[in-house]
Amino acid sequence: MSPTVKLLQGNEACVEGALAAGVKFFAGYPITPSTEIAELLAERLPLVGGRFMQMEDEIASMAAVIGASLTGTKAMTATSGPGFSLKQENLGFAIFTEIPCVVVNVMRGGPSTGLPTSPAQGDVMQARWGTHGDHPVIAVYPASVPEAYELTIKAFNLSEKYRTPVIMLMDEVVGHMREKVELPDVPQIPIEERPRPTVSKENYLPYDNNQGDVPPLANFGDGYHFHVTGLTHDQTGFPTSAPAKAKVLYERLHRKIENNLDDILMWETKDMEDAEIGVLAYGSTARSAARAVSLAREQGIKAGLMRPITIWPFPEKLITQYASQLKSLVVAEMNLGQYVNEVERAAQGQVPIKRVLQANGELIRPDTILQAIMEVK
Amino acid sequence: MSPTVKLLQGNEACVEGALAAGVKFFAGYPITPSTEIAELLAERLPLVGGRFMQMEDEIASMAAVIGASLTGTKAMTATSGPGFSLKQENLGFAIFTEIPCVVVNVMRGGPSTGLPTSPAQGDVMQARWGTHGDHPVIAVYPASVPEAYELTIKAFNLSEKYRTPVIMLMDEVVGHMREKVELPDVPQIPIEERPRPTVSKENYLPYDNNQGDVPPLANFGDGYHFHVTGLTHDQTGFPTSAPAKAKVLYERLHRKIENNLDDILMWETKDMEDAEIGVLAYGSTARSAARAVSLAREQGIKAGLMRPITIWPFPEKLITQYASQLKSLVVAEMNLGQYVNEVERAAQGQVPIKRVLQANGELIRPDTILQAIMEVK
Amino acid sequence: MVERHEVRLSGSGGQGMLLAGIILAEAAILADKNAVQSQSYGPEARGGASRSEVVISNTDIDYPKVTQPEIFMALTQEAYNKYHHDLGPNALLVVDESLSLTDDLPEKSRVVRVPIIESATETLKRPIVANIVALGVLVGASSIVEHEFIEKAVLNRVPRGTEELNRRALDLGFQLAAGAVGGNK
Amino acid sequence: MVERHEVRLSGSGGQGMLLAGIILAEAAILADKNAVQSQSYGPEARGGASRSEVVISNTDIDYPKVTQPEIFMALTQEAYNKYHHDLGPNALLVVDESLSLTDDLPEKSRVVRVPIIESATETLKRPIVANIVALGVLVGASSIVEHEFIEKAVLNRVPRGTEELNRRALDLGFQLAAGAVGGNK
Amino acid sequence: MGRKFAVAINPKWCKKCGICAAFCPRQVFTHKAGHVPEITAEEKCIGCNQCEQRCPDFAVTVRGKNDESDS
Amino acid sequence: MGRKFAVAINPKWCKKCGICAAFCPRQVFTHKAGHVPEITAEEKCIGCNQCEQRCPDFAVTVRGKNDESDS
Amino acid sequence: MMLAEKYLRDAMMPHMWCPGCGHGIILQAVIRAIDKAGLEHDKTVIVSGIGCSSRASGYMNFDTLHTTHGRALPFASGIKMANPDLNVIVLTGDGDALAIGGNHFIHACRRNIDITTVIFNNSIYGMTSGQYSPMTPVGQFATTSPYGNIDRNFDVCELAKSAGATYVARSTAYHAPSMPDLIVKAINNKGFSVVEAVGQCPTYYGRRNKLGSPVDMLNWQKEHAVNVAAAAHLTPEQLADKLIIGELHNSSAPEFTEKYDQLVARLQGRE
Amino acid sequence: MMLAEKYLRDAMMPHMWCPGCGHGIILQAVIRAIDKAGLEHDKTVIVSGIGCSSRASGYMNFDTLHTTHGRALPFASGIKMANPDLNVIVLTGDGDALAIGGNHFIHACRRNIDITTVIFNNSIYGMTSGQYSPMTPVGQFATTSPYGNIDRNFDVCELAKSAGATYVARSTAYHAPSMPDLIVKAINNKGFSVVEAVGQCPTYYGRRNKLGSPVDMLNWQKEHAVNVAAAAHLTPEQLADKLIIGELHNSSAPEFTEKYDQLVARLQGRE
Ligand SMILES: Cc1ncc(C[n+]2csc(CCOP(=O)(O)OP(=O)(O)O)c2C)c(N)n1
Ligand SMILES: Cc1ncc(C[n+]2csc(CCOP(=O)(O)OP(=O)(O)O)c2C)c(N)n1
Ligand code: SF4
Ligand code: SF4
Ligand code: SF4
Ligand code: SF4
Ligand code: SF4
Ligand code: SF4
Ligand SMILES: [Mg+2]
Ligand SMILES: [Mg+2]
Repeated sequence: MSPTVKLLQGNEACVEGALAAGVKFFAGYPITPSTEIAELLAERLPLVGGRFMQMEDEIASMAAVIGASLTGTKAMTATSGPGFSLKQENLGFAIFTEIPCVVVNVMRGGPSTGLPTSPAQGDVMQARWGTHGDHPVIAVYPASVPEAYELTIKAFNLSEKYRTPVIMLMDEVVGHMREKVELPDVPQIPIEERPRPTVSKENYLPYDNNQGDVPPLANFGDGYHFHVTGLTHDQTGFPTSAPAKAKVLYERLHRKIENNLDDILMWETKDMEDAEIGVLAYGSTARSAARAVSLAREQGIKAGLMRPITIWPFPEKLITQYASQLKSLVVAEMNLGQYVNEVERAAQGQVPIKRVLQANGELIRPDTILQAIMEVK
Repeated sequence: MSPTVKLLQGNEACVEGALAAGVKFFAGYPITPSTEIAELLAERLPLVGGRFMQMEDEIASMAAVIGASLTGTKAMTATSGPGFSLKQENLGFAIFTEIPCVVVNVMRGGPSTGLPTSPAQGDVMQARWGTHGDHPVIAVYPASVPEAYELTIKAFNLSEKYRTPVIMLMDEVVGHMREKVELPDVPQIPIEERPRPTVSKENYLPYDNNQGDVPPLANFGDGYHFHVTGLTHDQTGFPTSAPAKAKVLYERLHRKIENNLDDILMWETKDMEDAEIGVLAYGSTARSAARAVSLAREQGIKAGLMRPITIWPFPEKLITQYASQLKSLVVAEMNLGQYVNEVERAAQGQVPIKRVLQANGELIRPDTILQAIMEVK
Repeated sequence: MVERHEVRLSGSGGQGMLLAGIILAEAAILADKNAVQSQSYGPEARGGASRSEVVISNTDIDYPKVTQPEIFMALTQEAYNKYHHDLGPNALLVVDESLSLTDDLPEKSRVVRVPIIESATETLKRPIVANIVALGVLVGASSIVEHEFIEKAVLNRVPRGTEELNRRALDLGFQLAAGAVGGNK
Repeated sequence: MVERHEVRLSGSGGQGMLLAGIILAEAAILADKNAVQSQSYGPEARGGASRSEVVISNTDIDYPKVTQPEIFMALTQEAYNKYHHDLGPNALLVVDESLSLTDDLPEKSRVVRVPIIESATETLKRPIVANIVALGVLVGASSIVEHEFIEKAVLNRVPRGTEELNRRALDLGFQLAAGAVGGNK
Repeated sequence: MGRKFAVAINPKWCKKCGICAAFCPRQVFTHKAGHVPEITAEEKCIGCNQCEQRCPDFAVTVRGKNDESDS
Repeated sequence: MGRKFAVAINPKWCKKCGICAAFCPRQVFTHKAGHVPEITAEEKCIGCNQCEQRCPDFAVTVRGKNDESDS
Repeated sequence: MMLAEKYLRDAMMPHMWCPGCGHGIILQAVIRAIDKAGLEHDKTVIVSGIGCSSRASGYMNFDTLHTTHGRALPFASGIKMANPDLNVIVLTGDGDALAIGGNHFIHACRRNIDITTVIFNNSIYGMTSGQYSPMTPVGQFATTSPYGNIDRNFDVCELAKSAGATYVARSTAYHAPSMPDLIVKAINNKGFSVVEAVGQCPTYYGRRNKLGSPVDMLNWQKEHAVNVAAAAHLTPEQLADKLIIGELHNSSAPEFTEKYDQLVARLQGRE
Repeated sequence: MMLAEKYLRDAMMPHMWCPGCGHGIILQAVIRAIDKAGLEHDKTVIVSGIGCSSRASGYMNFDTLHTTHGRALPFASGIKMANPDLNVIVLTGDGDALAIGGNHFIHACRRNIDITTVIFNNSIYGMTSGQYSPMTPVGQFATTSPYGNIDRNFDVCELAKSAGATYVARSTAYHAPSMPDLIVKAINNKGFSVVEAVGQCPTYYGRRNKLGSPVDMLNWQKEHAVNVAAAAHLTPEQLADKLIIGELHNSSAPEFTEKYDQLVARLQGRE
């Protein structure tokens, strides 16, 4: 085996991606099926001069990651459903204060303790709406082990570039399965760094509106003496409750994502050129869907696959682009109906939507999706 | 003033409603703008032989409420955004284990600490999707102080009847404003109790599928010796990871809500009979909308108000019923776009949707909504 | 016809404006009207100026906030400065005589500027009831509710044993209002 | 043409089935194929029977799970009982000779029933390498990957100093496979 | 009193850890790794109950032989 | 040495709590409830700094009169 | 075990714990203690969190509640507060009680609410396959301390005492024969009681740290345990690697639900 | 205050605290201590949670982080761990540190991570208008203890010590003149240090409990404080309603980030 080709678990590939992106800090609390990420980073980080911290819980882990990032360190955490629920408050803090970091959620069956070792896609809406208050979110979702590697790098990049936490959702299938990954010695994806101040220390404003929608972020310890608060703040970083100033902040936070959709959104399609039946799926389910599409094509049915990779912000364009062309759109997910609602919204009644929903701890099988295709063909 | 007419805050009315519904246990952790609920119950509960517990945090509060409910006691907690985020994991536990209780979230500006004393409607999607995993949810939302009283009673009723936590969202406007409330000596809404077992103790199954979609719930301490777990369980209450059994549970949980929409859903309309322009709003925003509708009518515009009272499950019917009749549907909410997405989905492209969104810590003014009506008229 | 009245009461943190607003709203309810009272919370409410607002109407009240007060009361200069900007036309201003007014008041506003605090301190020897004196002035000058209802509302709310003092404070307010030359501006 | 092979390896918790699956997948990769390995987690994986599954293909693998294994290996009766139900047609079964088979096997399945555990224990005096012996049998009987790749994969994974032992274990497996009368059922 | 004891192992629950055998002061059990211990010297049992109390699997029972109430 | 001290209150920050006055060992301040204390006996000040250190509002400053470095 | 029929759920047995796991031994001690203490079966509620140890509740034929990770105590507090007639016993792990659950632990101690907590301390997160816990000694290996643990551990008994627990004891799985008596005293204490039951996780902790078989691990407990009375005569150096077992703290203070009852009585009498 | 110019953010002053609030006094002591200890200005980070006290960070002209309620310590731990060259000081309230934040507190103690924590203890949740806190003594009134508090309070110094903090001290706002020295020692301690600074909330705690003016409350502190040296000669009865002030615990143990540094050095050297 060439030194750069390895058989890795999705969780392991995520670690390799994080290291390639330059992660130097991990804080976490063990939880199945994400634990391998913590375990492997406990081993690897000190070797590269990074630091691993096992915290007392997930709340503390998220907090420590934000603190670490404020020193200019690339930082991440990993968890699963119950821990993801606990991280929500501090995740909102990071979004609101615009601190880059990566949060991995390897999904298992929920709610509550649920099915700890089984795959699910039940936290997809939570990734968007889990924390209180208005906020935008970036979330990416790999469907394979090599993609887990790449997307982890991209997650760090997006996080740095847009000064925002980026969520990487995986499902247990992707997190735990082993697959061939090519690990280049030098990552082929250019590594991004957060914008850093160019003004003098006296003139530095951590939320400066005049520096574009993503204001530069100084490091704690570099002499800028700036303030970071989870209260609504103005461009100085200090709290304000003036409606006009609040509005400026909220709108910029949304704008920095919404105005950059072309850069942020990733998706993949297969056989969509002439498709009459679209199958939309993400993560491991998309692999079943891909199989189902192939099987359908074998039977002469013009099916095609639409796979969002960036799942939030929602890729409206992916839907609107094909909605009118399709006779029917099958949405398959390992839950009882989450992402499909967004698809339905975006489709605006232009195409009937068929739901293939399953929440029983098993990856949806290709034949289940094929059957749905047959029903709507 | 007749003894039963009082000027009360929304938070106070909520307490009166809870007491009328028979609440005997409250556990909470102070947070603005919900604190009055805790404070008043600290005073009132011991007077009626109930118990008040101030916990170390919101996680513990939610836990204690579930524990108390398992003894057969009507129990509730109250919080605001940051605390609501923290309660999510245990809220999911209560949903999954089907333990009745009422969770009040008096919304303030978020995310994070945000605008602690200003109104917002930013947790509306979180109420639906805040906890990980698949789960249904019931959430109600009053627009006035008298309604806060009534809906608290109804929230307890729904909770008992369907063995599920019920969320009552309020916004700071409703929570803090004082308004006239009539408090009958005996509540006029019949008080419901959870279904209790009728079978022998030996034959009792806490999640018995053969007892309808809402299986009876015994009290801890009554000799039934049953098990409650947040792991996926079968009808015995013991954990299972068998896909077939998991499916049974997940589907019943959804079914018990979805099959009873007629009983669960509440909404109010005003001037909708001949309306060409619908204005959909909930909570205090609906009061601004009502004013805007009146002002529009004064100008001869056929506007009408659609106000969801049960906001989750989503009242699709309210939308579909009017979608075709309307020229335009204005959705107003104190956030940057949450509920409007669901409205858009339900409308299926049948009616153009105009968004009146505002997240700056101020109640949307009637003229802002009126202006939107004028734009689409 | 819908009659909707918007009232704003303001003063310093400790002056009991919140209670005054509540009493006014309760008086309206006693008079079989509807009323919504709201107030400022948060950092704004800690120390410094504070305000309490009441909407009174003979029908249901939809929008519950005060946007253009037609009655504005201010007991301190700070409160006046902070909260007088959005008065409605024909506004009635009830202010302590210690205040100096600005010249940005709406056309045709009516000002009742009387020694509220001094009366409470000197005449009643109890500065703490300045808010009730002020209520008396406000109701006396505006007739927004009848005398009997505001009196009943005051007596319902005040601590037992202080009824007489508060009745006197209210009456004093009515007298001040009656005596005031409520000149149009 | 797409050639997709589904393999399931099962045994008791401590028998190293997970490692065997990984080695098999790595051998496939060395042979320039694609491979996906997955395994059972959770209570199922603690004690009792455990399984490791590998999909091997000469093109991209979409659906990553094994649904109808065409090669099934079982080292314990419990594992056999638990995991033999969904075998594909023409399945190859590689089982330890201590097992008794049931009669619900698919038509035309081929059974290689050899003394895997005994050979490891008696011949090699190291029961711990039973999984490598078993791999040898499996690859020998199925030719799913070439000998050189499985050998290289084994040597890449095993602890330093145990290469020789493991090479012998693998060879022993090949011998057992060669000697077995892999009769159709 | 010359009381005698009946020592029993529930093979369905026993996980073969050997703890009962290791700490029995009278070598009542014979344990071969990977097997349910055998009760090979019941007559030596003094009823100290250590085997039962240390069995992680609730698999050991020690009863007085004339103890009818529990049988 | 006969050192003298300059005591000053920043009226923009002072919240009129009277703490500085209450604990001054030399009655340097005169405090009327609701007012910024007045410095009425600066000459008695011994520079103990208690007023400054107990002022919750960072409003009191005590300096040695010949202390140029800080002025 | 004869009490098994009465107190275990036959259908759930054999339990999921690995061969030689200390949790089963400790659970047996708990059951013996419940029986000895004569707790009314129907009025006894068992609450646990999440972890191998916390699976104990599912095996016990009582009203049982298997909560979320770390939260057993506040669930239990709600039960006890809503119905003070119930005997509430919390079974928890070192991770469950002291990592994620540490705050609830010290607050339950502080309130002195009448709950008995048995901590199944195996010095590791067993359920998630062997990460170090806040009870893993420095230097030990775990999947997240591959180079030896540098994170110091709590002395949970000291912590409980200083936080306000009124009964605190420690025992080990090896000392199973005497453990029930300590638990009985914990149950009888009107207030918050803690019993730290040191056990073994042969699968993860034992294997990683080369501690041998379950029998070896029990022998380690035997050799390192010193009774509290004996410990009084030893120097700190002599006690350095020792586990002090026995009753470590026993005091009395008003119990939380009783105080609340008194409040209710006072208020209702006053009316 | 002359150090104000150097260390306070002029634009944020006057601060939001009520007249006579102890928080300002304690903040001044913190600033004096930072100056006395000679901490490098640019290398010092202030972290706080949420509460009146936690607003302190916003007034201080350093890199400052105002986090979520109760979580200052894990945020601070991330900062310290990611960049051990920084001096990290946490300013927190009795509620922030010990109610919602209690778990992070004991774990930071346990790890002995080099952070100095000053707890502004006013025995109440001030920010939310006066509910009792885990530091409110029994019998006291608060909005959520309208009949007198029955929930016992922590002795946070005892708790910190038993959880592993290596430096623990207590002072009061009245003792502002000597408080900076204790904080300097806390800062200089290489490990986790706790200073409990007892202050006053005249607005809620004082008013509800009829404790008089801020001056009266400071006098209460003066009268109830006993120096640790003097306390050694008093009986428990004599100490019953007393606050023991001064340095209560000072020990040494390996510091967390140093140990991690050593680990990194060892591993990188080995390669
Ligand atoms: C919120 C949350 N975080 C993490 C987990 C994963 N988890 C389950 S059990 C456990 C640790 C259990 O350790 P302990 O309490 O010591 O029990 P043991 O398994 O060792 O008996 C963890 C981290 C979880 N279930 N929920
Ligand atoms: C998660 C969460 N819960 C509750 C609150 C509300 N809250 C803000 S500050 C505070 C208590 C502060 O008390 P303390 O730390 O003692 O500070 P003080 O105001 O007394 O100085 C509470 C409960 C919050 N902001 N976030
Ligand atoms: S102690 Fe119990 S489980 Fe272990 S060998 Fe003996 S009987 Fe079997
Ligand atoms: S009771 Fe005692 S002597 Fe008898 S078998 Fe058990 S351990 Fe041995
Ligand atoms: S102590 Fe400070 S704030 Fe108080 S009166 Fe004196 S100068 Fe003013
Ligand atoms: S320095 Fe001392 S003596 Fe001088 S004014 Fe201040 S407190 Fe009084
Ligand atoms: S993993 Fe460890 S703690 Fe869990 S059951 Fe196995 S031996 Fe016991
Ligand atoms: S409320 Fe209390 S703690 Fe908060 S600033 Fe005012 S006096 Fe200080
Ligand atoms: Mg453990
Ligand atoms: Mg406080």
